[in-house]
Amino acid sequence: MQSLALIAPLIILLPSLGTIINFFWGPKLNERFSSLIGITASASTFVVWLVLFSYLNGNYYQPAIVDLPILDGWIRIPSVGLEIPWQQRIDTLSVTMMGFVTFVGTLIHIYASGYMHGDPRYARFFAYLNMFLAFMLILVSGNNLLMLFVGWEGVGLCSYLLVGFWFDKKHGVGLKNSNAARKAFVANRIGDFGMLMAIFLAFWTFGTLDLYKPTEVTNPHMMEALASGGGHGEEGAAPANGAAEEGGHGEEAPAGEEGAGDHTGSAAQLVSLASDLPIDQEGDHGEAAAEDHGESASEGHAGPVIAYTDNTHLTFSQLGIFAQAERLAQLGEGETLERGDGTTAGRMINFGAFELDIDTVITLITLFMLLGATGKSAQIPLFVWLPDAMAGPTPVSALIHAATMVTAGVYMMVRANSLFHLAEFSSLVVTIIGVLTALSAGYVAMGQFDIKKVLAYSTVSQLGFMVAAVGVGAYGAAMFHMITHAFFKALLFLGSGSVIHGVEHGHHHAHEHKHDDHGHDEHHAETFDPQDMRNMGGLRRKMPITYATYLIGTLALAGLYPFAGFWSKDEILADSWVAAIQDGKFAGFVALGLFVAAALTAFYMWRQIEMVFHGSPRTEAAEQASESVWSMTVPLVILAVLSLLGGFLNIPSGIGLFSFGLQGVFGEHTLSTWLEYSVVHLHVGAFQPLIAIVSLVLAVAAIILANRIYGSNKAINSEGLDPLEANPASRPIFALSNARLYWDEIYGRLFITPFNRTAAFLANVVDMAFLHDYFHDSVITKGFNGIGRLLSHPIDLGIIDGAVNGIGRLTRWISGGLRRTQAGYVRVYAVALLIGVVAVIVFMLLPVLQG
Amino acid sequence: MVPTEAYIILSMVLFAMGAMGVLLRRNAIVVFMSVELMLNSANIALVAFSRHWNQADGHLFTFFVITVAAAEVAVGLALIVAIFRTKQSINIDELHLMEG
Amino acid sequence: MIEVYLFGAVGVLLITTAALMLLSENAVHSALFLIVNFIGVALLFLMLEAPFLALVQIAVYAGAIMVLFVFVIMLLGAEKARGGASTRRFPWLAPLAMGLTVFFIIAVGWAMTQGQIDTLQTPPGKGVVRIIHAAPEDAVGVAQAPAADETPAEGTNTSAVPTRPEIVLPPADRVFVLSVDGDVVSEAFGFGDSTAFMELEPGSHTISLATADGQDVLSTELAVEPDAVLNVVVAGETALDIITTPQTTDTGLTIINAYPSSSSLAIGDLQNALFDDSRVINLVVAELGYGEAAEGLDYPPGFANWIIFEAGRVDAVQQGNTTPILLRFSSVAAPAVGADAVYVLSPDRRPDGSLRPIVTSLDLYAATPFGSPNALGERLFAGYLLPFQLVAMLLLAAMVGVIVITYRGEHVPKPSRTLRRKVSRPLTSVIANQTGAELTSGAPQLPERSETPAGD
Amino acid sequence: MDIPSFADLNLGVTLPAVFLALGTTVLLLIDAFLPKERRHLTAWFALAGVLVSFVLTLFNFGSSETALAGMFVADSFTGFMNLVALTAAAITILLSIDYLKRTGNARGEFYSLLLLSTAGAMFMASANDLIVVFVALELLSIPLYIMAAFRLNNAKSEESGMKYFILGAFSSAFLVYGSALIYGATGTTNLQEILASIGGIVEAGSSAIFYLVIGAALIVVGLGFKVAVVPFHMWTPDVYEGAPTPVTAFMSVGAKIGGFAALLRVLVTALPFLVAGQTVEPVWQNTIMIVAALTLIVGNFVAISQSNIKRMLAYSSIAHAGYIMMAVAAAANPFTADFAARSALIYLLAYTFTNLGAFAIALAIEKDDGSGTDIKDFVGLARSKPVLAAAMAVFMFSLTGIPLTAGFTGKWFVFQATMQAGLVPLAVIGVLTSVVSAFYYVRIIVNMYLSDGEGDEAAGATPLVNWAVYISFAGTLLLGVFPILATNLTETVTLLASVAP
Repeated sequence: MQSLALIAPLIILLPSLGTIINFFWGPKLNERFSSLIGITASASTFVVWLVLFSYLNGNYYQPAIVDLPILDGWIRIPSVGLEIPWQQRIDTLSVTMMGFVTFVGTLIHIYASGYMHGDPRYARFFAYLNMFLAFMLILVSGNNLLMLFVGWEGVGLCSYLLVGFWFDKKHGVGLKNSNAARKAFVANRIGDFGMLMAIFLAFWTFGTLDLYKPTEVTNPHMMEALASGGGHGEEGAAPANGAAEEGGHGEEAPAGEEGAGDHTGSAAQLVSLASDLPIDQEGDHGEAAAEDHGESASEGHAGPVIAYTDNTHLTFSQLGIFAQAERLAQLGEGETLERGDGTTAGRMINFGAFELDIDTVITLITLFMLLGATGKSAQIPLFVWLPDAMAGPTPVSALIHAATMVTAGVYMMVRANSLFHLAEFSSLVVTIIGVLTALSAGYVAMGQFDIKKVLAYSTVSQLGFMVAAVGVGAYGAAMFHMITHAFFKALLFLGSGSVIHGVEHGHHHAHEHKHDDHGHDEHHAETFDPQDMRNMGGLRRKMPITYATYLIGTLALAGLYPFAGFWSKDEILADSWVAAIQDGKFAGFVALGLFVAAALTAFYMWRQIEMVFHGSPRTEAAEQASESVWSMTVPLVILAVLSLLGGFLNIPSGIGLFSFGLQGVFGEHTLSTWLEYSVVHLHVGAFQPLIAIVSLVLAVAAIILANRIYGSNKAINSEGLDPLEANPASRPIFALSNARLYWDEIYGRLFITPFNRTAAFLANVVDMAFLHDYFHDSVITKGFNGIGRLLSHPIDLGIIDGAVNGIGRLTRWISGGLRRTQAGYVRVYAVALLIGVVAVIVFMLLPVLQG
Repeated sequence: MVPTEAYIILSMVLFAMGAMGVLLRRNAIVVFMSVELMLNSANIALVAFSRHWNQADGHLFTFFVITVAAAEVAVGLALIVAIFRTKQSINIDELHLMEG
Repeated sequence: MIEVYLFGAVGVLLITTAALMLLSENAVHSALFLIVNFIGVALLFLMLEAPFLALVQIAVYAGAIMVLFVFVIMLLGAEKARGGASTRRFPWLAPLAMGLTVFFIIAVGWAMTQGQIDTLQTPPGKGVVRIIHAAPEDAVGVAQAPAADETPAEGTNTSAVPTRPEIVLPPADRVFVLSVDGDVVSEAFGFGDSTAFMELEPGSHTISLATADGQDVLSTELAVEPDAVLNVVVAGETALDIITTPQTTDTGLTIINAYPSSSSLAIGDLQNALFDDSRVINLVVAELGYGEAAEGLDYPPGFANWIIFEAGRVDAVQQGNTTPILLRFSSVAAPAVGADAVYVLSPDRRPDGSLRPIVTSLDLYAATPFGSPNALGERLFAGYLLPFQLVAMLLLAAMVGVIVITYRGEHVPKPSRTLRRKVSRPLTSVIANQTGAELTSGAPQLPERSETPAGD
Repeated sequence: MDIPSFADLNLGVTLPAVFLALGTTVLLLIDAFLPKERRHLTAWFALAGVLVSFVLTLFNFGSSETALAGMFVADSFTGFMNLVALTAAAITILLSIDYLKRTGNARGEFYSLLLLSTAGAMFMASANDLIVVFVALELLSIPLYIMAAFRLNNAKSEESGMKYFILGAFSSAFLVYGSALIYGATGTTNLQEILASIGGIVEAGSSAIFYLVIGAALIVVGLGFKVAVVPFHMWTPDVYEGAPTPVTAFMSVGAKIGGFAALLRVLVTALPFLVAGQTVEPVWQNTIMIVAALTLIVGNFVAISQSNIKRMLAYSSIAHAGYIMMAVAAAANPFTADFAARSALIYLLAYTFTNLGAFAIALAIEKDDGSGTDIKDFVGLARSKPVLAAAMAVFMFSLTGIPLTAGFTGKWFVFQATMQAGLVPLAVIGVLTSVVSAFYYVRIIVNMYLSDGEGDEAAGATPLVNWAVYISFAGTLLLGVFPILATNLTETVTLLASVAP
């Protein structure tokens, strides 16, 4: 059974293979073959996932760590103790992530095979999608921060390539696309800086990057439960008896019990489960452990026997970063720990010039991680790239920018829950950022007309929910929401893609152009935007399947009972409530702001339904729109089913009638219990009827309100204005939302102007002291003029494309100033050299003189 | 007996004068001469130190410096000749086709 | 004191000429001032005991390099820097450069005067030792029988040798393996050989001689003082013995007396009077006791005609008494002045069993005089082989480079300030292209020029 | 003094470098005596020489011996540097053959000069004596001066040679003077002996420390010029722009190999205990840190505003010198010295592959008359030459430091070493500036992939150039995916002598 986990490397290898085939031979293959390869690669990862899933179920959810056989260590310098192996971690958390990545990924591959039909770079698209899958799976399955980072960068790269996929569109659209791609890349690089710093700090502090070492017990609490209870969870709710979420779970349970019976008393077996280096070698270590602990491993015990239920037998350096951090944080003043190699570790971490307390270090690490997460998961202040990234093809938006990649930041924080648990301050910051993001993005979504922009801001907002959940310690709720969100947001994006496709089709039709080149040819599109909701309306009858599924997605996102969103959003709110009321955490109170965000969600989603599907068609294109092909609608239907049922994965306890008795089928807290094996500080909360009712009422009220405003064919008035915009009372509110809170402009004022001033100052100093005569004219005169112009039109110059490009411009500006020192004259260079000589001599002499 | 420091300070003054020549003169040939002056002053220091330590290493270093200087001069003068043929000038301030 | 004045004068000369070189508008003047400067540097080298470098300085720098400079200046007609106001581009550069260099001088000069150079002492100097084999085969070989008797006496005689194995060695084995502190210095150390000066840490060292098959012949402790320079002579009347003599100078003729006799020896020079009985004797060494060395002798080169006799009996010898004379020694090539030579007087056994001194002249690698071509040459080809070869490669590169850079291709372009593009098409087709007229028809076609330039 | 016997010289371990240097003379003769129509074979002989030397290096790898009277060290450091230098030379030869032909500069002397320069870099890496450092530096530089001016009748090329030469001679005068001062303070030019006597000087509190410190400063200047760190970097862009592109490619790598090898040898082997007063680390650490920080900032920022690819890569090479300088700063700490040296080596290898690859592509789109080196010329390359464009994109990602490319491996180790040495602010600057570097590297990719326009037909992309690209590409990816290949090679590298003060 354990050898099942050995196929884990395949989950990365298969999509890589797909990438290579499609990348190098793709242009020679036809569409059908390219898509077949892409879909096969993707679907096979899902099959691998099924195997891994059944492996976990058959092994009491004990994590496996899988070495890549051909890679003997990845980065290894024994002399300095640098050892970063290429290891995949198969535990409940990573398998959960892999599950929806591969599943949603496969559906989107299928969808894309229809959507991208006719694109000249069809094969390239599938190559990129497969590459994305490979990197995403590296990200979630890596057992060390560096692998996580490799995946992290890799998915960023794929995102960059895919956002700019249509760089060659005409009429400036291509340029916009490539600018969006660049913005995404650069914003992510800023986040990556945070990640890198976090990694370096972690390595410095702990001397390793492994999340958990192979011999280590992840969650002592669950191990004890396993050892004593013999069941699959401490609740004894026997989730093993429940029906499988994705299949396989049910038939697993008997196998598990059988296995337990077989191996009664065999400690070696279970130790090797928790510690298998390559799993199939249960050789010496396991047997030795069996001898040592054979007696304590109670004879004749009915349940499975665990030799070690905690990590006390391990020395400090045999632990991964999380367990090390916990041990260090428990130390008192002046206490030290044996590292196991003769040295000791204390609370104070030495950074060369200064020392920091371990608490400070953990806070720093988590804050840097947060910076990384704000980049990848599009949180304030780095979220600006995500809405622009909608320039990419719709499957990309669905897969990368809604379901998977953007959740990487949340995943990383959940993975690091031990650290966030220790860092109260960081958690508070996380909550604040999450709530602010959820609120502001929800508000902005209200005023958008682009169908995908609405969804994009909605994604940002929902990610804010998840981040806030991490902040209040509701890791399980965050993961739960991530899964359900992946289902319904992918559904909504694919649905919007279907709508765009349909409208565009209709547009072609209306203009009596040839139907066969309906791909993405833009030659008559300069005045018509198929993504603008003002151009739609009344699509309900034209595209019935799309409508039905879209409606389900909307209700799920709005959090209506019994759709998936209700359960997951409710759990976040309930956990915040508990954190606020029971634990008295300030973060919990902050998180209550999410109620407002939830109401906003329902509002803008219903507005979208009204604008797109209800009422009567407002353009000819909408009139002529038609339903999409089956390869696009089938994934919609599958996702719609999941959006409907996904919430039952984690039915809370104490729910009573609400569940229709479904907990008999799905079990209670199935997901949380399952995740608890790898998320140490997971919090399993009970149902809060009050919260559920309040949020439900808010959502329904918001929908009713939206219906009042936009319903009955009032979605867009005759002047093409939003009703809110037309009404003078609400116009400022709408305008603010429509202008995206002036976020990009604020960035401009906050960063660009001061930076420009600094740059000007630098330029002047350099100029006066160094090359006065030569570039007096070019810098002083032109420079001041330029600054003057910049200051008088702050928004005009650097900021059109938002903060990121603005910073880019600023750097270019500094760079231009510095570059002028390069006058082209040898003697000037020689003087610079001599200045350098004198400076170096003085610098080197200083310590001698001081001494 | 003149102390070694005296030689070193003399050599350093000459070295600085050579450096000044590189910075101030526009005639490429004179710039080269200034570089030669700098190398020579280093030679003085080397020989002085060599006497101080009463061993020949410094002398040998000097020997190599002289040889290297000869090689450099040959290449440098060839460059000057080549540039003169192209530009009709050996003013190093006129070498600024490239900048920025 | 004179040296200080001289230094002052040369220093002023150097700085003045350097300044004048910098200030001359005319490049030829600059070059001439630089030549004077280089000659001044050569003078400094002479003062610093580097005569060879002084010559090299004049020959290579003043002679070759500067001639090259002047030649190029005259060739290009570039004695004055061209260009008027347009090139006076950086008025700020002169004061800045001046300031920087002055700062440089002050900072570095100050720092250096902080460091008294006299404090730059070497860690306690190593002793320098050379070992000389001056025991003729005969002297040792016959001694087998008496050696047995003298064994007890020897302990008192030479305290440096506590015990000495009595070994009868066939003549062929008188070539020993010499080792110091267990490290083999010479595999074949025979009569008349000597080692180079070896640096040894101050303290006690073991010098041992062994036969080729590893039998120990002699093993003795040697105390080395810091900075001492020692000659260690292996000699002996009956068995091998060690005589150490200090040495202070390292040039000239050194004579070491390793002849065991009760009286001191004297050496006289008969000059050319080979068969002359007048016996006008110039004393080379008046008195030299056993184990002593006379060093730094300034003996005129050429023919040496020496007698060695008991010290204090010059008069007797001059009067024709031959009894005190122990040895007459003639040599065609006496050591040259300044060169290094060591003569060792060691015991030799006559066929009748009595002893007489013989003179062993040693072909020595002594520490060559500081700064001499010898000294440099030796080091250059031994320790400095790598940089020497690298410099050779460097000169090769420079030579190739000069050829490459000054090569102009097959055509000489018209001198111009702007880049010109080569016209690769015949003019007619260019015109045809620009005017649209069909010029080429009927006109004789120019042959296409080959595009490949020469040299590949 | 004894004339050493042949065996004493221990020539066996010097073979890789000596073979190359001697092979050059043979190559000159071959070139002179080959019939004119066979002259193109010279390049292949040169390549063969490089390969033989490469094999010899591999045979000698891992030895740890001195040769030639203690002036030459053959250890893993030397071996690794040799491999890097020879790789650079081989790729440069591949780039040069067609380039020189199509620009009308095909002369056999070029390859001799190239090999001499490579040999210079190799000798610098194995130098164990200040004299050898100086002479080998000149052997590295003088051929470079000449090659920079190699284009016939081209004012830009001549100008670049001239600028390089004047400043190079100027800076090597500083190097000589610095060596003289160190000789004055210690009485020796041998690195180990300098180390041995420094202990005494520092312990005695002797004021000879002033000589040492100023000498060390001047040596840093001289070598810093070679590797182009701020403020000794000003020559770089002009010279890179004017020189023929293969020469620029070699210059950007070869000079750095030699310079950093010597810098590490001198600072870490000879002067690791050059401390004064209350300082614990050697007095050069702070200076190197500041230089590294300035280099990172200036190099990365100024690169943004460049429009010529060669100038852009010039500033990028300045920036990368800054990253390696970080490792040098980290080597000041005796505990991390060896790791830092290894990280510098790995960085150099990564940089060599990546940068040569980038230059190869710049060369491929350059026109015969030297134009076509603008960044705008990359527009649409993805359509006209998809393979080249993909390779260029990987090179740019590698220069930025994206994982799974060599550049990331190098950066990772360097940052790691810097952090371990406790230079946290420097590491932060390093990471931040590498974020900035994304701006200008990504611009190339944007131009190639995401901009409208006709692609360049890349006339220079001959099969040989393509091979150079493939080799660099393979190196970049291999080193990125399997860093262990490089770490294994550097496993035994150690610069720090076991002598402590």
